Amino acid sequence: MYILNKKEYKQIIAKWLDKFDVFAPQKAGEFSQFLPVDADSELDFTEPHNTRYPPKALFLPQSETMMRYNRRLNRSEGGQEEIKPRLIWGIRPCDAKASSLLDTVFYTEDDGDPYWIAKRDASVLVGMGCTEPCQTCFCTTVGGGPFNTDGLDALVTELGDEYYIETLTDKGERLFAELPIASEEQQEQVQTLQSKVKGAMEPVFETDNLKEHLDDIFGSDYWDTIAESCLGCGVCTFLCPTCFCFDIVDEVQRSERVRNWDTCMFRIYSQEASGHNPRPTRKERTRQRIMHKYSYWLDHIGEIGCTGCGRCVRYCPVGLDIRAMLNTANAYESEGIHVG
Amino acid sequence: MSGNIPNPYEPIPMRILRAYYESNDRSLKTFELSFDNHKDCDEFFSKYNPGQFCQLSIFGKGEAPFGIASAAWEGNFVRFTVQKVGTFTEYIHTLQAGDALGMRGPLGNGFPLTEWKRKNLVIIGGGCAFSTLYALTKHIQHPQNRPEIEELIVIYGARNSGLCMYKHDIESWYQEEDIQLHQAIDVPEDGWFHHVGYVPDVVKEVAPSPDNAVAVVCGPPIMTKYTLPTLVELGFAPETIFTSLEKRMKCGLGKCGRCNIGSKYICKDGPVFSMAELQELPDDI
Amino acid sequence: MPEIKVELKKEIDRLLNEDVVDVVIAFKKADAPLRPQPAFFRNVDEAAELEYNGLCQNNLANYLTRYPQDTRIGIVVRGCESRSVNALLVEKQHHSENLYLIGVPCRGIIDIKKIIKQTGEEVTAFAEDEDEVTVRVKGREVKFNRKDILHDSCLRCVHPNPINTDILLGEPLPEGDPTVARQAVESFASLGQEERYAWFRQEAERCIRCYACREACPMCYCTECFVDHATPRWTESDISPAGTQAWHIIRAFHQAGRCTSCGACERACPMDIKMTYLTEKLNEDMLEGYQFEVGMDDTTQPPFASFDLDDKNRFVL
Amino acid sequence: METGPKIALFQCQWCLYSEADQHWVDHELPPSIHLVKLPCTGRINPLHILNAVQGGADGIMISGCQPEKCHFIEGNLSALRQHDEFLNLLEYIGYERDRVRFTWLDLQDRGRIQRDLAAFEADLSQLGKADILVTRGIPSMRGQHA
Repeated sequence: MYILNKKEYKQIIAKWLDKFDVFAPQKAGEFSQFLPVDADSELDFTEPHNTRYPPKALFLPQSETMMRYNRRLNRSEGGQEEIKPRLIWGIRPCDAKASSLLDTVFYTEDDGDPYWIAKRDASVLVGMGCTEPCQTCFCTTVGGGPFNTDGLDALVTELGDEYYIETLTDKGERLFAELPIASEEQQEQVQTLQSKVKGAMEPVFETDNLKEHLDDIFGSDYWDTIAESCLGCGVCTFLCPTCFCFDIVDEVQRSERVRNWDTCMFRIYSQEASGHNPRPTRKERTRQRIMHKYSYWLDHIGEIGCTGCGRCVRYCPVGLDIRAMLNTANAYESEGIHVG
Repeated sequence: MSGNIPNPYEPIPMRILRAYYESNDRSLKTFELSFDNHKDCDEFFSKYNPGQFCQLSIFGKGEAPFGIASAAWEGNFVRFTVQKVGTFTEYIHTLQAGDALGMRGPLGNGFPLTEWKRKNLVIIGGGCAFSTLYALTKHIQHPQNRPEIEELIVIYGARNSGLCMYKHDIESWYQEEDIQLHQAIDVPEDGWFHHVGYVPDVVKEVAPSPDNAVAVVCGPPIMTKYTLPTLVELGFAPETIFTSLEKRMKCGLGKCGRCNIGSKYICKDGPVFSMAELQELPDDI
Repeated sequence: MPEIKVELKKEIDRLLNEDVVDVVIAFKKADAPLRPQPAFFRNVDEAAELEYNGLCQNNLANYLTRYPQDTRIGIVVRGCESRSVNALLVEKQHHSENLYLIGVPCRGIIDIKKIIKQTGEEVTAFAEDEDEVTVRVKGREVKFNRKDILHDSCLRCVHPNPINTDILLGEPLPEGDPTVARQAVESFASLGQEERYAWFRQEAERCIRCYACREACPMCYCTECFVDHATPRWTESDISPAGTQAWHIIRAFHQAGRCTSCGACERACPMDIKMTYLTEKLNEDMLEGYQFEVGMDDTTQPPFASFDLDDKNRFVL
Repeated sequence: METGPKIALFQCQWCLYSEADQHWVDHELPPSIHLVKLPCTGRINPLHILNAVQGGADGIMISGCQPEKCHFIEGNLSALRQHDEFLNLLEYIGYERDRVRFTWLDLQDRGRIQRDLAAFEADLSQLGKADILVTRGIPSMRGQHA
């Protein structure tokens, strides 16, 4: 456990710059997002909540060139980019947890995703605990917390004028080993602070039988009602830190095979060449999004595929709130139609 | 370490060895692809199991999944039969022997052959989806593999005789003793001496015994939909009926999320599922 | 404003009770704070959830095209929404006899982003009267002058009163000043060529291609959008500058003679991208070149749907 | 390697009445001019123009029949308003309008396409290389760093 004076964090980041590409939240226009840091970057931790654009893009960029190709020969020319070691400073616990959830998809043994793995292996994640969670945050409800350490190499907790740093892995330890060690008093202060913040976050929906319940109401009218005002845009899924669907497209103008984020909320996502669409309306698509996060993820790894970051709630253009949707689902009287 | 990981998105360089039309109306074309590199070839066949599929890849056009229609013992090539349905397949149809293309695979689970050991096997196929079943039959026909399966019944239906695939080879199966072949077309035709009618009806007519038997069904969705209940009527348990699903896919590795149904990814956990497994899945197909 | 809500409720109840319509499209209380949500009332019980205030930021005409043409729809419309409905009727997207427009003169939509910019996200309560808006943030009250937090497109609004309605609730408001809208376009056009491009590029570059602007727009009802075409693909599909710029240019251009300047696209954008400066320009040109204003009635075809032999004298070099 | 300005030529297949002109366009165009042959200028979608601009064309020439003499009676007229407005919009966001030129050809305009192209080339050389909206290339840095 180390202590860093807030005023000195710039010096320590400057020191890392020759070894790492450092990424940290900075203001880009009106809102903050993860951008590369140089010596004069002004970091932005003023907002208590997350960056608007999810840091999953650090590992799974929204658009990524997979390979260049020679069209005439119909052969790949490779072109996977070299990744310099990366230090990601100030990632919130929900987003860090999301990247460890996504590891179960991309960092697999026999058919791992080389693009994801290269970036993950090169990265050190220093998290910033949330001392002031938003009213749209619900990490504690879905098994995380404002000081959750999943996926992190070190966790920073703000303690007055100082940063209290808890190193969690060797990678993290190496970063901070030169700093002064926190006193016992400070350790206690942090523990009190953390449990106070955590305690103040009430669960916002019941998760105990949620999966079973959602499976039960799969064929019910519930989905009609919640999807009625949905626009079918990609805001919730693109900004979601755990949504990982992508599309592979050949950009013929530049002879590159590119992968782009994609979303189950778009009609063309599941449109088949034959014209058949298994999810023809917004109802099925909304259902897929919610079922995937709150049911299918549980089948796969036993954890909910949502980290409670609250972005989908904050930025939905029609004010749909997944917490309310799930509360409605829990209250929805299943008519015993279990389809499938 | 990242440089050393094999990139599953990188297509294997392949070349067309032979290409020929399979049906009279030229809507089906078969391609036999050979490997540019020996290493890829060895690796492919060390993993291949009938029922699996590959992503054929043409730079500038994209990728699309196709079931493998050849057995490993047939030679160092991979066979696909492509039906012309969209822009991608239309382009593939223009390719000829010697043309280069990419392939990723084998992908998916394939048929659970070890599970079927010492059982009677009923193969039921319709249309161009018969391709993977052809691979399965070819695989079993090899003298080394034949003892693994007891009785072998093949029921194959097409819309008309002109659409029957792998004609010459399949016709020769009538001569073989250890294979019971039933071919069918939808409407009567001059010179057709086999079954006439839809596949579910032919299955009813043939009435294979469910004792110590498993059935595999591959065909257009409408055929599968009616054949499965027919088999159940005949006494097959849902655990002994298998089918292969199709869905829009991109990565073929269970990562891009597109072919997700319930907790399964068709490309990785499938495409072969037992009917019992399908009943567990939500109605999202 | 509560009076108007009472009147609205009364009218909606009447429509549902007397079976004048099958469904009423309106707003209901929010799930998320500050976000009233589009709602679809099929009976009086459901209509109890009705909400109507300055925060209702979506264009309800957007939902019209989701229903079969024989559905009898009641729809709450403000100035811009009524014009969107008219524009949709021009394009034969519904039968006008199956529509019942409940008009409400509009004082402008409050831009939540402008509030949040000053207060942070933690707004817990909201109240408004004619000129003033009060919000509660972390236990303290913050007051705003309504004008300061109206959405940009509402500041430029010319027609706050709905047009072609079946019933108009509340008192009509004075029309807006058309020169204000023109000024916005003119001031952008007066910038240097490179500045204009720099601005456009900067805005387009933030785009994440979630297509919230498209989905929020009542006029974007195509089943297959041009960006979804796979063969031939005329635009890059990723977030490369070429892709996002093409999206913003062509999206705007497809709105020429169809956009009612409601600003729903901008309000829906999660990345705060400005878009109305493009459509505003097109609207100005339509007005100037063809004396056409979108949605002023439900029959006049937009300029691009027709042509005139005089055109050749106008454009041909 | 210095070459002349790159031009995308959208040509209506009916607009060149003279066989010699059509032969020249079909077979003897200089390599800096890329030909896109169309059934009618009314077929041109703003997307096609934008695609050429983004792909690095320094200039775009659209050659069509005189309005009223359109092979399809009124094909080009019906698209005229759109083309004009599209250029207004491009100009509004900073594109140089002079980089797009229409040439409406008539029966007596034998050989004019060559002259017009030459004149356009000369004007484009004055304007220099196109820069605005020419954006083909690797995705912006945004994709890299959130």
